[in-house]
Amino acid sequence: MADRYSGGGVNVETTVLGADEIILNMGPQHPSTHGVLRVKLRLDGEKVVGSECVIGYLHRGVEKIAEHRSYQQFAPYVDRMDYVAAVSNGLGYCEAVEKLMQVEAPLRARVIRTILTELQRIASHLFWLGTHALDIGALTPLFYCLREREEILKIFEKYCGARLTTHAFRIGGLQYEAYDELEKDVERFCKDFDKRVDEYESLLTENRIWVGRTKGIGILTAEAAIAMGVTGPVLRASGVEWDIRKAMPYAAYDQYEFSIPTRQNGDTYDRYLVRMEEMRQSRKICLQAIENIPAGPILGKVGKVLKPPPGEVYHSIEAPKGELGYYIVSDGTTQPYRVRIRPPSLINLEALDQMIRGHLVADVVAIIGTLDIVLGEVDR
Amino acid sequence: MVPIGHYIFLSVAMLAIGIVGIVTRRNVIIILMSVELILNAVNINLVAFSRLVGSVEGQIFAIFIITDAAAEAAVGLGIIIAFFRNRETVLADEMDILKW
Amino acid sequence: MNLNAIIPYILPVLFALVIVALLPLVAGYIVLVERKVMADMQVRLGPMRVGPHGLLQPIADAVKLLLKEDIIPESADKLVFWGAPLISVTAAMLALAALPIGPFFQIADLNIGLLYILGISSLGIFGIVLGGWASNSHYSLMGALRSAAQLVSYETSAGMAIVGALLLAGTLSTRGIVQEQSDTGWWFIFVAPVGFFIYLVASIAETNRAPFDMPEAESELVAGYMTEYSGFRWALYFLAEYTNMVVVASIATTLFLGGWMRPFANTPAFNFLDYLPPLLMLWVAGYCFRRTPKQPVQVQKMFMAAVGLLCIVVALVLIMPMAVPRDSFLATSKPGIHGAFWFLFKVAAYIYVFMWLRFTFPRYRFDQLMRLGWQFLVPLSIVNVMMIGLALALHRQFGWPNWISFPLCIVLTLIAGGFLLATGEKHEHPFVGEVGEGQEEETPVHA
Amino acid sequence: MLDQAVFYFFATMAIVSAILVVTRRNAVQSAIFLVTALLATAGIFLNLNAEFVFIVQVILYAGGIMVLFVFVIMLVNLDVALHQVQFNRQWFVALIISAVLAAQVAAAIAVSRHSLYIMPAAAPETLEPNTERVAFYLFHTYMLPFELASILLLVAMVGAVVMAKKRV
Repeated sequence: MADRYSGGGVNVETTVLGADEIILNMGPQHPSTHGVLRVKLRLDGEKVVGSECVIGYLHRGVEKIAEHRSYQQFAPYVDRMDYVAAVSNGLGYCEAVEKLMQVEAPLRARVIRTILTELQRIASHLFWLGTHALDIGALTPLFYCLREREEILKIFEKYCGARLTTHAFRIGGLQYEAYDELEKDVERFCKDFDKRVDEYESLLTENRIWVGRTKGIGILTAEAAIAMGVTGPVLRASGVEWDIRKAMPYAAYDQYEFSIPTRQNGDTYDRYLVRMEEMRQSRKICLQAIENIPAGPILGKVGKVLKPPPGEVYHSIEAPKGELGYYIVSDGTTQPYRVRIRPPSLINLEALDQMIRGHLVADVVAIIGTLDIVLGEVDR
Repeated sequence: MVPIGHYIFLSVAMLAIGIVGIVTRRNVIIILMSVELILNAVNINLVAFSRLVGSVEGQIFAIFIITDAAAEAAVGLGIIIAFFRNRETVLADEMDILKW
Repeated sequence: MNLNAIIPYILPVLFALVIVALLPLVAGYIVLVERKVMADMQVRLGPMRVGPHGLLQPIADAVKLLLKEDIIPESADKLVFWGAPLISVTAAMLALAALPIGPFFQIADLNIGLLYILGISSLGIFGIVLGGWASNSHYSLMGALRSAAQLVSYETSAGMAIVGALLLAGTLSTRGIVQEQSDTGWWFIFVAPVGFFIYLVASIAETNRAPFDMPEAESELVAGYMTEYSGFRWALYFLAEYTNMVVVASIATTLFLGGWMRPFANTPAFNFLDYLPPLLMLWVAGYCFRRTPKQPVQVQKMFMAAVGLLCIVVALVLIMPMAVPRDSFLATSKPGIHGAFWFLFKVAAYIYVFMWLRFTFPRYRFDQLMRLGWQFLVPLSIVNVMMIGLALALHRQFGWPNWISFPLCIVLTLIAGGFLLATGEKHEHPFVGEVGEGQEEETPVHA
Repeated sequence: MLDQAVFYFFATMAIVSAILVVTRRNAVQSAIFLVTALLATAGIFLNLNAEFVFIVQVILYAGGIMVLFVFVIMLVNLDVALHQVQFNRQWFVALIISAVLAAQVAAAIAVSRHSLYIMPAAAPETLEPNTERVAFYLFHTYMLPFELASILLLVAMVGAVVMAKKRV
């Protein structure tokens, strides 16, 4: 017992367990901890009475690496954080550096950035939906979701040659001009996509088992969510209408019409519905954006060697999983003095313990799934 | 049919084993299992004689005994769980005070 | 010992050998079919590499499993760990002894045939429980405990559903049950649809299949009771699981779907249905031949053609009794051959429903599973038994015609079911209250 | 001939398993051997043309009660219990009881040896059809005990639930 649970800084030997209590080690190798998350569960029968997350199995020292790379060199590294939504990561980083250098990307670049980021949001949500459904035991939606995600990845591939870790943007604008059929591809994807979302909903939303497994599970009240700094769909499902795209518009979001879906109960079912609705809204943004992509340059006035003035900046965007913030300190050299990244998954994961108390083991996987964490981002 | 004496011998042997189990074991669950052995020994006798006499009434009683064993096991195991929850032991000789 | 004393034992022993020898193969191909069905529902192709259309995949899998390193965890109870899969497999295979695959193919027609199948297959749970316990792992243990609770609970409702059908049949002999359905001309699924529904749900739960696959829920318990097993022992568990599927499907077929009977067996107008089995096999053969030139490798082409030829042979066997003169020996074998076909066909259809449900529904949570079992299925199955009894009493004692008493009682059962469903929903409170309680206690892991 | 071989096979199995039940240190292994003992007994029942009791033994005893036993053994954590002394020092008492029992049986057999070994068994047909006969006696002659047994089971069920519930 002792060596099985040692490590992670907790001495379980001194733990006083009741007669019915066991400690279950979930992860880091477990089918539904979405990577290498490790949760130590203290169970009474199957009911969770306590938990502790052990993270860091995927730590690569991204923030430290930044201190030894030039600003441009570091850009590809951020793609490796939330590898399910690499485009959003890149957008956040590029905009943060632009803010630091007080330049702005041209409008054309910003519109294309918006389109790709929203496509990435859809892709990320699709992947979340598939794996979340798989956690709850529905095997089939995963493949339907991957089918649509594939379309998006193909668009990325056509645009920049990469599918997963795209490194699509460049500080000051775009690296590549949009390819000729970008609008057509996006439009074709968006045309079908509405029906596809309805199809997923027909599989799950009204399903008795799905509702039974998700309704009332992992409730997070608005106060608790705000207190813990939870952001993104998880926060919005608790009834807080907070979306950085609206609150502090970046890229070209201020030009488009879209709404922020919110729900009141803050349970797993509501988080599911919020994300479904967000996919529809993202599609709406994409359709609006491709209607009128302004002509013009794609790269603003930035030199080959970036030397931002000394100072610090915090810039955050609404990544698919929540607020993704970059805090960059510059000392005037070509390399950042310090980069601190605020990954949404890490902060959202903090709510896990509160959400799973009193639930069963089966709900634990449902709640981990509903938080939509990516361990690359949590551990950085 | 094998002579009835052999059935009786088998039954007695099982009874004796069951009694030895009850008397010598400390684990309450195994003691309960030994009780099941004894009940089973009775069943052998009943069914063997039912065959000898040519009437199914012995089998009826065997069925009643199985019912009884089910009830006994349910209640007995319930007590063991309750006891284990409070005292964290399943040893019979530690169950020596009538309260806790 | 003279020869006459042995002869009655020869045929059953032969059947038993055939079944034991073929079963692993059959189970392997059920797995293949399952993967193909799953792939079809999930817009992909499934196994395609080993053999044409993946037809040799089961054999490749079997070889892989046999050659795998056999790992026994250090802290496991070696003896129990070693024996537990054997218990599962043995129980599942013993249950096959009383199954009537057609009027002639049966190892033993026991007086208590159906109860025998039920009883023996209920022993398979020991393999799961002991295997889970012996692995000395928390996941395995939880899987084993879940399994024990689940199987015992759902056996209750499955048993009650079977009692309903037994009331109609008036016998426990599997052959007698089919005979009764043959005599009345009504499959029991039409007389007792609610009983069939209960048995369908309970049998899914009993075979640990999704959406009731709690004991091995891969996203929660990794693999449940099988977590620590690998290689051949793991394959044995799999064999037991798929054999159990065949067993429950056979019980359902025998009890509710008319066993080996052709649809509309007593109506001469439907005699053309006798030509359906050979035509079906010919169609499969035609498909194989059409696909043959498209196979990439020469060997695969030959294999595909061989499969097509096999189907043609089966079609010939099926059509032979009808082609030869009426009183020849071959003609008398028609009920046996066609019976076997229809029986296996129905079993396959039932298993297909299992797969269909598995790939459509999310998984129940354990407490929901228990609530469904005890608060809905068990009461409903009791009502079902009572209503069938009532219908029989009305028919036999008071002389009501069949077509009044049975529909009336089915409607009454359905009303009771709706009532149970309505009250169940009212009581189904979410976990909200207990969350608050848990938060107040604040017991961290390292207290 | 076959009849006798079957009986001696199952009898040996039953006795050996029964001995293992009371001698194994590990309660789970005891339970396994109790299951084999019960199944062997079931085989003897089948050999005695008592089909219904056979199936009741298999379904209820081996499939039901023993699952309950195994379930409880797994619930009460055995890691600790396994290292404790499994036998108390009452071998002497056990020996005396067994000896007395043996003496009694020996006496009984000595007195009635004749009838025990020569007495002819009734024709097996008198027990056929077994299930129907059992049902007749159960629901006709022994109706009242049957209902009483059902009440006993109900009471036991309630008792077990109350006892095993978490906070009484």
